[in-house]
Order: sequence, then C-alpha cells, then structure tokens
Amino acid sequence: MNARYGMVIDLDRCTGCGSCMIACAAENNVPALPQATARTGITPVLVRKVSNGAEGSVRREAFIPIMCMHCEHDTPCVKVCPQQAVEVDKATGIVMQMPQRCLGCRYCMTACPYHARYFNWWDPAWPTGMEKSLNPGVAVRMRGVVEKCNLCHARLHAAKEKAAALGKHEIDAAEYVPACVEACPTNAIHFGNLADPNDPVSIESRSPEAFRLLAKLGTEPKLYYRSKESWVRALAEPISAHSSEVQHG
Amino acid sequence: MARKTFFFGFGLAVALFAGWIVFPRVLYVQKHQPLDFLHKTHAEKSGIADCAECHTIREDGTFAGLPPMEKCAGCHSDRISDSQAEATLVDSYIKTGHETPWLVYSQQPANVWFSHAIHVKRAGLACTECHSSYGESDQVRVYQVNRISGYSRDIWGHSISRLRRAPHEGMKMSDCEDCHRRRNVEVGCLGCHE
Amino acid sequence: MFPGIDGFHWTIGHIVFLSLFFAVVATIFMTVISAVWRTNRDFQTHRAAALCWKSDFADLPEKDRRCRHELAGRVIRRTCDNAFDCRHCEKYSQFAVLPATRRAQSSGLHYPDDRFYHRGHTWVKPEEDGTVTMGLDELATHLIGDPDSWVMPTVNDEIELNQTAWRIQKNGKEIQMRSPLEGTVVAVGSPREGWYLKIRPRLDLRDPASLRHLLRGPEVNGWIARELERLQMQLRAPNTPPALADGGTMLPHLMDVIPEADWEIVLADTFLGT
Amino acid sequence: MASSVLTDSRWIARGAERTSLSRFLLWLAPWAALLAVGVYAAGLCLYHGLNQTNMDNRFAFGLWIFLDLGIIALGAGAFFTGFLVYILKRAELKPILNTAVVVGFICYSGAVAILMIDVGQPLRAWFTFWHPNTHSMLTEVTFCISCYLLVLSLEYIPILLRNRQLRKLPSFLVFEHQLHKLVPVLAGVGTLLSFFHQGSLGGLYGVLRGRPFAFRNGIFIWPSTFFLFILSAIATGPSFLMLIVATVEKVTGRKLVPQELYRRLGFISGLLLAIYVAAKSVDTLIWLNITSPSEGFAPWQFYIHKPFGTPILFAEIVVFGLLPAFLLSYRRMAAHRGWLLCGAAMACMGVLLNRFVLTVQTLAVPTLPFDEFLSYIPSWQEVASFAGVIAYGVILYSLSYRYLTLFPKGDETHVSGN
Amino acid sequence: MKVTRRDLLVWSAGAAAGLIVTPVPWKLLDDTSIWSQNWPWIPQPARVPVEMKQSSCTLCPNGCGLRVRMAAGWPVGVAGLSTHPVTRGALCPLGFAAHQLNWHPQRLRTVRHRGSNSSWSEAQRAFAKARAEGPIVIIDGYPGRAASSVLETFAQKQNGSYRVVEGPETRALKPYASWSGVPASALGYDLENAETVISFGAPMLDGWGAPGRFTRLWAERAAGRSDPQLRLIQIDSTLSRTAARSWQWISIRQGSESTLAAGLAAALLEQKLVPARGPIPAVSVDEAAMQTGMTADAIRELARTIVGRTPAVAIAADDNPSIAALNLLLGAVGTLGGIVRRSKDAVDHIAAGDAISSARAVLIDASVPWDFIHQTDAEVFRFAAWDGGSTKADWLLPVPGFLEELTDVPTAPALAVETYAVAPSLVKPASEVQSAAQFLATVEPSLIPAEKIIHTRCYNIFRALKGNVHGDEITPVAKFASAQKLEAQLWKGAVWVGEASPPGGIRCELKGWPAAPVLGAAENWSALWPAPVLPPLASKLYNESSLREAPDRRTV
Repeated sequence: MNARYGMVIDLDRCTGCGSCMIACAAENNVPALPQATARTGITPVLVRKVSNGAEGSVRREAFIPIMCMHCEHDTPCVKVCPQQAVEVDKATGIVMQMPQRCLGCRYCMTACPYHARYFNWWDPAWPTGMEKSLNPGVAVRMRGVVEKCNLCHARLHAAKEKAAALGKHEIDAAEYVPACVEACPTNAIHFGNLADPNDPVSIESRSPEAFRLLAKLGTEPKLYYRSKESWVRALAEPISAHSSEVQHG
Repeated sequence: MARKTFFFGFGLAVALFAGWIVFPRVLYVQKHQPLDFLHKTHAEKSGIADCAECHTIREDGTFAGLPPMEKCAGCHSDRISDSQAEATLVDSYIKTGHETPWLVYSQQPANVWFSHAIHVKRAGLACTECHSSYGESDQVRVYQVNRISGYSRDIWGHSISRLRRAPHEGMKMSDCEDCHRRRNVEVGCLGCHE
Repeated sequence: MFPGIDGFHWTIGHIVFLSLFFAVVATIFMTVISAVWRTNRDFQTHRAAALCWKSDFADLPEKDRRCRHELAGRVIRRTCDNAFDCRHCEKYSQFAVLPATRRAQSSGLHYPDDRFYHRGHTWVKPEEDGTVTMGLDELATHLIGDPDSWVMPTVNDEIELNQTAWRIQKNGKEIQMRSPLEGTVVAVGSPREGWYLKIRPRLDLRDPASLRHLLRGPEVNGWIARELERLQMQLRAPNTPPALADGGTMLPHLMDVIPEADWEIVLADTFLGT
Repeated sequence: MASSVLTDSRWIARGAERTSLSRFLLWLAPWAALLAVGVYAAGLCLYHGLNQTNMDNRFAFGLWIFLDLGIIALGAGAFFTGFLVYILKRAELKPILNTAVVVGFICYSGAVAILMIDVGQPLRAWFTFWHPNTHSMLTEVTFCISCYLLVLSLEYIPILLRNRQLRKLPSFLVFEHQLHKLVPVLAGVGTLLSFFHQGSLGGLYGVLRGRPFAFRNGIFIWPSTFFLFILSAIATGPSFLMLIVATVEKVTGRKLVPQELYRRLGFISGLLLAIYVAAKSVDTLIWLNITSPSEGFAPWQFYIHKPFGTPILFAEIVVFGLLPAFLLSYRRMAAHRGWLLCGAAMACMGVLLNRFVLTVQTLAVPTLPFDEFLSYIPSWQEVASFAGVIAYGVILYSLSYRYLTLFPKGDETHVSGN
Repeated sequence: MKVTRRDLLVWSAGAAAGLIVTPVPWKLLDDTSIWSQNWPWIPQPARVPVEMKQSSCTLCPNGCGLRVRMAAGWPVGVAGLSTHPVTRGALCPLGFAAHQLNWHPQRLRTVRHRGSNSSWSEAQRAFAKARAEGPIVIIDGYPGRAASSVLETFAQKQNGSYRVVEGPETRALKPYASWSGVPASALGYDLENAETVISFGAPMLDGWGAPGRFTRLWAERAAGRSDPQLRLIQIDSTLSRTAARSWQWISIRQGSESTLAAGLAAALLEQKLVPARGPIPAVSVDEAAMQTGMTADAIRELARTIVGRTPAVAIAADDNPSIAALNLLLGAVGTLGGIVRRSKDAVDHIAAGDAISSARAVLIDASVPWDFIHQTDAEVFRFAAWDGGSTKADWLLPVPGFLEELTDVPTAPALAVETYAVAPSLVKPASEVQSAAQFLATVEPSLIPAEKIIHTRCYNIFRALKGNVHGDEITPVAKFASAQKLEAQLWKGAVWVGEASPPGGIRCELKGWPAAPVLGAAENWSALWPAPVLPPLASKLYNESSLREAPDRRTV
C-alpha cells in the first residue's frame, strides 16, 4: 500500500521562531555560507512573515513556513526536468530531487510557483573541523545543482532499515518524522500519510480551515495549511490585494 | 590509394591498441591491501562459517561492514604464526590499536544508500550474489582505483567493455537496476540515493 | 535512451520521440557516409580528376574563362561554360564559321602555326608517326627562364587532359603544367631540347575534332595579348623594372628579374593552377 | 600587386578583391580583444561556479537564456532560406544561402557555448541524452539544437573546402562536390529540427503551469507559444539576414547581392510577421480572459509592476510587430532601401523584446500572494561572456567572408564611387 | 618513404575513426561525470554508527532537555527531549545548531592576556598575585550550579564577594523579593495554572523563560481558539512577534507600561472588580489614558477582561514594581496560577553592581552574558568559550564548550517547581580548556570539586524522598533503591522535579504605590543568548531569510 506523505501546518500555532529552518538545515547538511543572501541562500524550509496589510492596532501578522509542497498531480518540476533528476516517488509520494543526476539547468526552479527550490551557487563549505558535525546518512550536495526539501528521506531510510532488521515490511510511523516537524516548539507542523483516510493528518487536511497555496493551479500539493483567521486563509488565492510580505531592513 | 589505405589502417590500429589495451592500464591505479588477509584460511582455521559472524548487521539495521580491530585481537592478541603479515598486524595495528585501513572493493560513494538489512534479511539474498565467492578467496586481490572518479574497479566490473561479465561483476547503478528488474522490485531514486 | 537504461519508458511518447531522434541522426550520418563513399568511388573510377578540373575551371576568374571565339574576335563577349572542352561544345561549330576580326599583331613572342596551344601555356605538335610532341610556349619560357629542375613522367605513363603532365621547379616554386592532350608517354625530353614530352594520343588525330579544344591562329594572338596585359598588371609595381619593354616585347627570365613579385599568384593565374 | 612581408593573397579566392591584410587585422583586433574578455569571464564562471553571475533562486534564468532564445530566433534565417531554396526551389535566394549558413552556424554554436556555461554541471549535460525525460521541452530543445548544429557544420564544410588552399587536396575538392550534392537532404532535416526546437523554445515557457504569466493552453502537447515562436522566428530570420548583408555591403563597400533580393526577403518577412502579429494578438486575448483567470489570476495584474506595464505589450505587438510588417510588405515603403532596413531592424527588435518579456517578466512577476516583484541586473561576467559570443560571431564571419566565397562570383562589383 | 602532410591527415582520420570504437571517449565521459558527483573538495560525513544521548543544554540557565545524536564521538545533531518536564521537546532555534558551536572560528582556544597569547600558568601566577594583594569579586551568570557553589565558597574564603548577573525573568521577580523577603531565586510564575496572562512587553512567545514552557501551554490552550483557555494579552508599543500571535494586543506608548499598570489598578478599584487590598495607585484612569495613548474606556474594558477569567497574572519584562503592585491587587501573589514560592531553602544573591569597582581582581564565569559591561579598574579574569571581543578583560580564559564539561542543571528562572538535572561531558574537551571552577580548584586545593558536590546533591534528593524523576518514564524518588541508581538516571539525562509547593508563603509589605522605573524594551531569545557567537546555521534566519533582523554585535 503506497503512502502519500503530507503535512498540515497550523499557522495559528506558528510563532515564527525559525526552529524548523535551522533544524532542517542541520539535518540535511545544508551549508551556512557567509556570502549567501536571502536570494541566494539554501533554505529548504523558509518561514515568511505575512500581514493583513492593515496599519496600527488592527494590523495582524502571521508566519507561514514555505517548503516543497510535493505536488501530486502534473508536478511542474518533474515535468520539466530534461534528465529525470526529479520524480514523484511511487511508494511515498515524495517529490525527489536527485543532485547526482541534476545538471543545474534550473528549469525546475522557474517552473516551481512556490520558489521552494534552491540552487547551490557556491561549493558547500564549513569552518575547519565543523565537517565532523555533519549528519551521517545525508550526502552533501556539490556546487551547481538544485536541491529542495526531500522530506528528510534519510530518516525514512533509517526507518526502513530498522523495519527490515526486525523483519517488518511496513515502517513504524513514529520512526519517520521530518526534522522540522520534530523541531517545532508549538507542534504547529503535523506530518502523516494522506493516503490513509483515518490518519489524523488526512482528517485534518479535510477540515474547512485547511487550505493550500495556489490550489487553483491544479497541481494537488500535499502540503496543507490551516488557520482560524479568514485573512490568513485568503492567502490561498494568488490575488490578495492587501497581504504582502513584511520586509526587514 | 594503397598509401592512403595503409596510413588509414595504421591510424586505426594505433587507436584500437591504445584504446583497448593501453587505456585501461593507465586509467586504474593498482593498490595493495595493508595486510594479506585470507578469507579461506580464517574459514578453515577458526571455523568461521557465516560471513555475518564478522560482517554483522546491527540491531538498528545498519551494517557494521568490516569488523573492528578488537575482533581480530580476539585471536591475534599475540603473534600466532611467524608470517610477515602476522607481524605487521600485531605490531602496527593490534598493539597500537589503530584500525586497519582496508581498501574496500565494493565501496559505494556517499550519495548511495545501500541497506544490507533489506537485501539480506528481507530479500534473503546470499552474500555471493554481489560479492561472488570472495569469501573463499585464498589470495589477496589487487585493489584498482579509477584515477578520475576514484571508484574501485569492482564498481565498473573487470571487463572494460562491460560485455559478457559475470552476474555478480559490476556494481554500477545499472547493475542494481538490472537485478531489481529481474526480481521485479520497483524502487525510485529515493530507494537507493541519499 | 535505450531499453534497460534508467529513464527508459515503454510509453508511446517516449518511443515516438526517440525513434524520431534516431531517424534524424541516422539520416545525417548516412549523408556523410554516402558523400565519403561517392568521393572514394570517384577516385576509383578516375572521375575525380575531371571533377577537380571542372571545379578549378569554375574557380577561375571570369576574365580567364573567355571563349576562344571571343579571343579570335568572332563574338564580342562569351564566357566558356564547358571547361574549355570545345570537343563536346555544341556551340563550337556555329561560331567557328564566323570570320575572325582579330588582326594578327606581333607581341614579340613567337607562336608558330604548326602547333596547337593549350591555355596552360603548353603546345602540341603532331608528328608524322602519329605521335605528338609537347612543350612550353614562349611566354612560359620567358617567364620561367631556365628551370632549376623538372619532374617528368616515365615512358608508358598515361597522362590525362588538363591534368598535370610534368612539374617544373623554379626559385623554390613548383609549377604544374596541365597536359594539353591525353595519351601514353613514348619519349621524354627536356627544356634544353625545346620539348618535354612525346606521347601517343588516345584519340585518332586524323579526326579533326580531336585537337579542336586547343587554340590556333588568331585566337592565339588574342589570348597572348590578354595574357601579357595581365602580366603587365600583376608585375607592375614600385621598384620593379617594366616587365614588358617598348612595344610590349617581353623580357626573358622574368622570375629572375623580378623576384619580389607575388609569383605564387602570377604562376597560378598563368598556368591555370590553384 | 607587390608581395609585402606578410600577404595572405594565396588564401583569398582568385579574382576576389579583398582589403589588405593589415587593414583586415586592424578590423579584427578590437573584436579579438572583446572575445578574450569573454573567454576570461566564461572561464571565471566555469571555475568558480555560477556565483559569478547575478542570477539567484528567483531569477534562475537570466541574461543568457534571454539572449540564447534571441539569437536562435534570429538564426532561423539559416534553415528557412535552406528550406525555401532547396525544398521550395526558390532559386532567387541562392545568393544569400552561404551567408545564411554561416550566420546560422554562428548563432547556434554561440548559443550552445553559452548554454554550456549556463548549466551548473556541464560535465553531466550528456545525461540529457542518456536519461532523457521526453516530456520536457528542454529535452526536445537539447536534442534538436545539438543535431541541428551538426547539420549546420555539415552545410558549412562545402563552403570551407572551396577555400583556395584547401582545394589543393583533390579528395577535399571531390568530397565538397559530393557533399554539396547532398545538401538538400540536410536542408530537409534542418527544417524539421528547427521547426521543433524553435517551437520547443516557446514551449519551454508555455508549459510552466506554475508561472501563469507564461502558461498557455495549446494543441496536443504543445502550448500556443510553441507555434508563435516558430512563426516569429521564420518571420524575423530573413530580416536579420537582410541586415547582415546590408551591413557587410556597407563595411566592404561592395554590392554583394542583387538589390531585388532585399525586397524579396522583406516581403517574406513582412508577410509572416503580419500572420504572427495576428496569431499573437488572438493568443494574448485568450490568455488574458481564459487561461490566467482559470488559474486564479486577474487579467491585468501581471502588468501592474513597472517597468513591465501594458506599454510593453503594446510595443511588442504594434510598434515592433504591426509596424515593421507594414514597412516590409507594403510595396511603396519597401521600395526605399532605408524603410526596408528600418522595418527589418524593428522586426528583429520585436522578436528580441518578445523573448525578453517571456524570459524575464515571467520570473519577475509574483506568483504567491506575499511575493514581491523582483528585478535583477546581470553581472559583468554574464555580459562579457555574451559579448564574447558576439565577437566570436563577427570574427568568424569576417574570416569566412575574406577567405571563403560567401557570395557567388559575378555579384561582387564595385559600388560606383566607393 | 617520406611522410607527407597528407599522410598524417589520413593517419589521424584513421585514428579518429578507431578511437570512436574504443572505450576511451565513453569511459572518460562517464568517469568525468562521476568525478563531478564526488568532488574531492566537498566534505562528506563519515559512515559511522549513530547513537542517541540524552542530556541538558548548559548554554543558558534554562537548561533545555537535549537529545544528541553522536557519531564517532562528535555530536552530529541536536533535538529537544520530549520527555523533559519543562521544555517538553522544545529548544530555542539556536539550540538546534548548537553542536556546531564548538567549531566556530571564534572559539577561544588559548589563554589570552591583553590581546596576546598566554598560558594557564601565567594566568595562575597573575591570579595568585592578585589574590594575595586584595579581595576578589567573583561574578556568576548561572547561580545554583555545583560550580557556582565552588565559586561562592572560594569568594567567602577570600573575604571577597560573590555576585550574580540574573536574567530579566528573575529580575522581574525582584520587587516581590524586596517586599516579602523571599529571595527572587525562590520565586516563580505558576503559568501552568494561569488562565489570563497580561504581559507588559515580555516576549512570552519569543524567548521568555525556558523554551517551550509557555509556548507549549499557549499552543495547547490558546493557539487558534477564538475564546482561549489561556488568554495572552500582550501590551507592547510595537507589533512584536508575541503581540502578533497574542489573543489581544494592546498597543501603548513606548515606556508607559508602569503607568498602564497603575491605570489598570485604578480601573479595577474604580469598578470594584477586585477587593481593595494594598496601596492605592497614584494615577487616575484618565491620566493613565493620556500617558499611554489609550482611551480611558479601553483601559476599563481591559481591566474587566483581565478579571473576566482568573487566575490572572501580570508579567513584567524586567524589574518593575508597579506591575508587581498590580499583581498584588489582582491577588496573584502566593496563589495558584500566580507568583509562587517554589523552594524553601534558597539564598538571595547580590546583583553585580558597581560595588566591584573596589575589588583588586574580578573573576567572571563563562556563564555571565558575554556583553556584561563592568566598569572597574580591577584586573579582570574573563572565562569564555568563545572570544566575545567586546568584553574588556585583562585575561581571556578558554573554558570547555558545548557538551564538553560535566555540570549540573539547577531550576530554570521563573519556574514554579524545583528541578535538577545533570549534564555529563559527552564530548572530549578541547585541549587546554578549564572552567572557572576547575581553575579555582587548582588554585585552592581545599575546595570541594564540582563533581563531588553533584554527587552529594543527588544523594540529598534521594534522601529527601520528594518529587519524581522524569526519564523515559516517570519514577517517584521514593521508588529508587539507592542514591546511585537515582544518580545514574540523572546522568542518563533524566530530570528530577520537586513537589509543587503549597500556596501562600509570600507576604508582601509595601507602603504606597511604587514609583515607575525606566523600563527596557522587550527582548527576544536571540538577544538573551548568552554567547557572543551564534551557530553558523543561524545565518539561515538572519542572512538567508527576511524572518529576523540579525542581532547586533554578534558573529553568526
């Protein structure tokens, strides 16, 4: 039975602390390069600040973590990659980016409406000795290739291997939890199998508060958001005249 | 005309010779194992029958690979024969406590994730399926490493053309795929890559 | 790309795409192969030589491709479109009957009437025994002077029309003399003897058409006049003495007199070389 | 002519008059310098990686892709002329055939060279052939462009082998003769390939469902931009050739082709351009009113960001589309060489503008509601390496013009008083 | 036979044709691309088994529970410990990359004296000299540890003094301490039972107290609820992160928090919402309204909201008596859901004021926030793991880094109950590092080393038979067979949690409404981070996203 891993992120719970971003980078051996900027850095999870556009005491702000939405249908990046470096994994529904196959043409980045794909503009590097702190099980990507959220598949590997060692065929759900989910101090990110109708996450994804970004593109993202506040839910639509990212500095 | 044919043929011959005979010798560097360890001897003398006795799979499923030095020290705490290899083993490794820098013939790169647990425990493959009968080897093979890619020659397989090679020979991605296809196991990139 | 390689799918789109690609590549490949094969065949069947001459002829500047009848003044202006092969020129006869308006005028060079002249400045002289003698015409002799050395074919060699009959080295330049006629070499001469080759022509000389492609009478004068004109142009340059003395008589040993001229070009134009 | 210390007369086709070597070298020098800078910049990009450019994760495609699309569109003259001459037997276009081939070769080889710098891992570019994803427009582009470059080089060979020195080898001469006989086959293949990759370059953006500014519905697997690109390319190709020939005539001060040819090219160009403009307008209306609303985007919201306002759309369709179409095809105007060339230039600018809008504006306009409009300024390395390609083009064309026979004999006569 | 140019041409044609049908071009194509996939200059993690260790973070006094993934003796990943009774799996964002900190380029690796390299023996000599010449003031940033008591004992032996730099949470509790005589370090907020929290600029969701403590409460009882069980009312001059996520954001003029507190008190009394206990505020509702920029009605409304769901407690960002007075009025002192006394036996510490100027030498422990400014002519011995640069110290002394030193973890600031944990040394310490306590032990052998003290403390916990030990499961102390077993548990990362102390036990005496102090602006966790450097991965937040502004004077 093929799984369809997905997430529901409760935006009402997100305090924009950024734990998910750092935990993700640490888990996936993403380098932190001094020369990287908000436009050239690699942030597989990127928390963005949005507001209802109002000023003064009526102003409201929220934080929205953006990562690969793992589009299920007509996946834009998969369709455009010239050499099949991207694929939707049949068994898990994870949209896989293969750095070893990638030639760095960046066509997939132009195809992704969520800007969830990142290019390795520099060779990855760490201060002397720090490479000892790299996470075994995740290969470091080289310069010149695209990368993105692979739903911490190294953890999936570990879970599979453990299951195999115990002679089981299905992995233990508790064994496979992406780093961002694990890190969130408010449990705002819920991770589960959307293919299983009884999975709490797939139930949550069907709630009236749940929504997806740019759902009208018809790419069936497997990343859901939820919020009580209507102005936050309005982000689902591409045109929301008032809400815009709050820029710092 | 004949002159032309001669020079053309000459060029052809030189190219073929260089490509098929010289090139493979130049491409691979020969290296020797730090110790000439013989599986055969160990199987016979110490009665170790099962590969898993030394090459264990841990309970979390990860593969221990080559046994650590203390495993050897179990018997070789002191010289038990007067061979040169024995001397090096005991003096430069066991006594000093350094791990032996073995050259692993089937070493896969960092981006490959291969689970022995899944292949051996779940799929029930025999070690020989991929590692051939190296377990019974009675001499130490020379380790050949590709100058450019840094891969062990076993990954490509010994015939440079990769034609007519034994089923266990070669450990390139296509070899994994072939095996998976034969046993109709369907895995995506995610299945084997990190 | 191929079945069994990662990324190959047995889907219609994939198959159609790849077969189209392979078809295109095959077409391109075959084109090249067949061009090479045909080239090879042309050499096997001795057609290469003719092709080369045709191509060389096409490469000649227009003023060097004048019809013999224009030289003779029978027509005002006509460019030869038959590689000087008057033997197979259907226009030849209809022009030949016209009167030659060109007056024979002395160029100071001696062109006896018992010979036929080829545009590569070689002459052909039929002998009684049915063989023909070949040699350098006077302009060429004046131009070259005494050759440093010469490479001649050996007896019984076959030589082809418009192909190299013999080679002459002079001041480090090699000059290829185009053969005025096809046949078998029967004797080899030398510059000193005034003739170079004696050949047995492949064609029967009793047939008047067999030497029709060579220049005679007024045509020769017209042609030589133009040749001198060209030389005048090419050799006139600062610090070089006049190539042609008063009245347009030609100085001998020009290659020795004017070493600094661009002989590569001059010789190529004079002897229809490349 | 006297022999100066260094003369290259033996390399120049006999009978052809060329300026002195020293003047020629003087002309080449600045271009060579530019080429050197370009090569250096490209080297930087290959050695240090693409951090040398100003592209970023939002502007993953930059100047290079835009200009690649541009020169490939302009290079379309090569296949189109071949198509007209060999397939449609329009002999009157023969005089520009060689120039068309050389220009085409320059455009395509240049584009491929730039692409090799543009990808992050050139060493793995061949994976596209080994593991092709046939659903990707880029795969189609890669396959077709590389094959067509091969075709162009094969069409180039006969021109090359007729050089005065190379022809001394009889085998070359005969091979040239035989290959030349087979060129119609190549022209046919070239037409097929060009048709597909010109289209696929349009498809490249048309299929981007995630970029509603570029996304288009279409026929079967091809979005409308597929066909628009083909049209615009064959419409401007002849115009570009016309400009090239005119420039060469100006620089060399010779009449190279019969003046009638200009009007002929202009007419073809203008006619096709008119058709293109019509098609483009229809497509734009469909997109504004059906395609983008269906994805939840308001018709005009793509144009609220300066400088990418509606004026650009107007310029694209009217100023650089309708107007040149008129100038080129309307007999009265086309009679004046000035207007004709002006029309041709505008047509070329139009196609460049179109490629620019599709490549740059597509990435600049926001997709997410909280995205901001971004702009990007190419780094000197990007600009230089492309300038290098242009220099390469000029140099290669100059050499070809000097040492090869680009224009059949007889047409080379002095322009009076020049 | 003479080889002509043409022959060579033909030869190379043949060679080219031949080369195509050899492995050369194809193998090279393959190998070069494989090379590009394994570029030797790209570091790759070693293939080694990974083991999980549990411990507590010692980078700041909050002592979060850690799950550390160790490979080949090095930490390769840090995550929150979900069984931790306080943080419950949460960490501050920087904590997730803390395992990289020891490799930070600015790691202090040698003893430095006035900007030049020196040695421990030099430092010892200088310290001994200073000690002989006069009193030594020792400043601690993390009181309550075994190491702290080493420092304190030493200070007493020297008739020097032991001073403490406390965090804003503890400082905010100072007024109650001064009114009731209960040391601030013995006080805490019983947020777990509060139903309304009025935060006067305290970054409740952005680094206040132990990470995860309040945020989890908020997430479970407040987030996304229109009528939350836990009402967070944030009073802030700007729309801070906490304000943005709060149930109600009251925007007031900068620095008018105390006035609003007084105004609220007035409103409460005026509307008889609370019994009139304690002093009468000096300002009227309208005056408060004028100064805060709110309307009087809004203040009255707010007062009603506050008492609408009790227990309600007001939390100050820093030492602010009038907010404390408001809590008295609300009856939130010594009651459930308010300010509680968490321990009987705690001693109050003297804050590190300018008294140190009289000292001969000042020893600053590594736990003191790196930007602690001390105005003194005394010779300063500054212990630090990372070179802060800005600290004007005569001696910079390198200490063990993250996870390198065995230490214990006392109760975090503002907690309602006592806790105790042990952080064993998981990583081999870098060469030539010494903690302040270790240094003093070498100087003064008579001191009891920290290890022993930890041992004793574990024994005391065992003997007291109170509270539970939170490991993989929760075990009452009474259930432990021996002190060793309990200690072993703690060494494995378990946490002892004391019993909740009964209400009362705080009796505040104050005459007259206190005067308003000058109040600092709200801070967030990155400002509270005690180290001068941030883990490199924090740059994801600061350089590579627009989520946060980089904290000034820090190296990322």
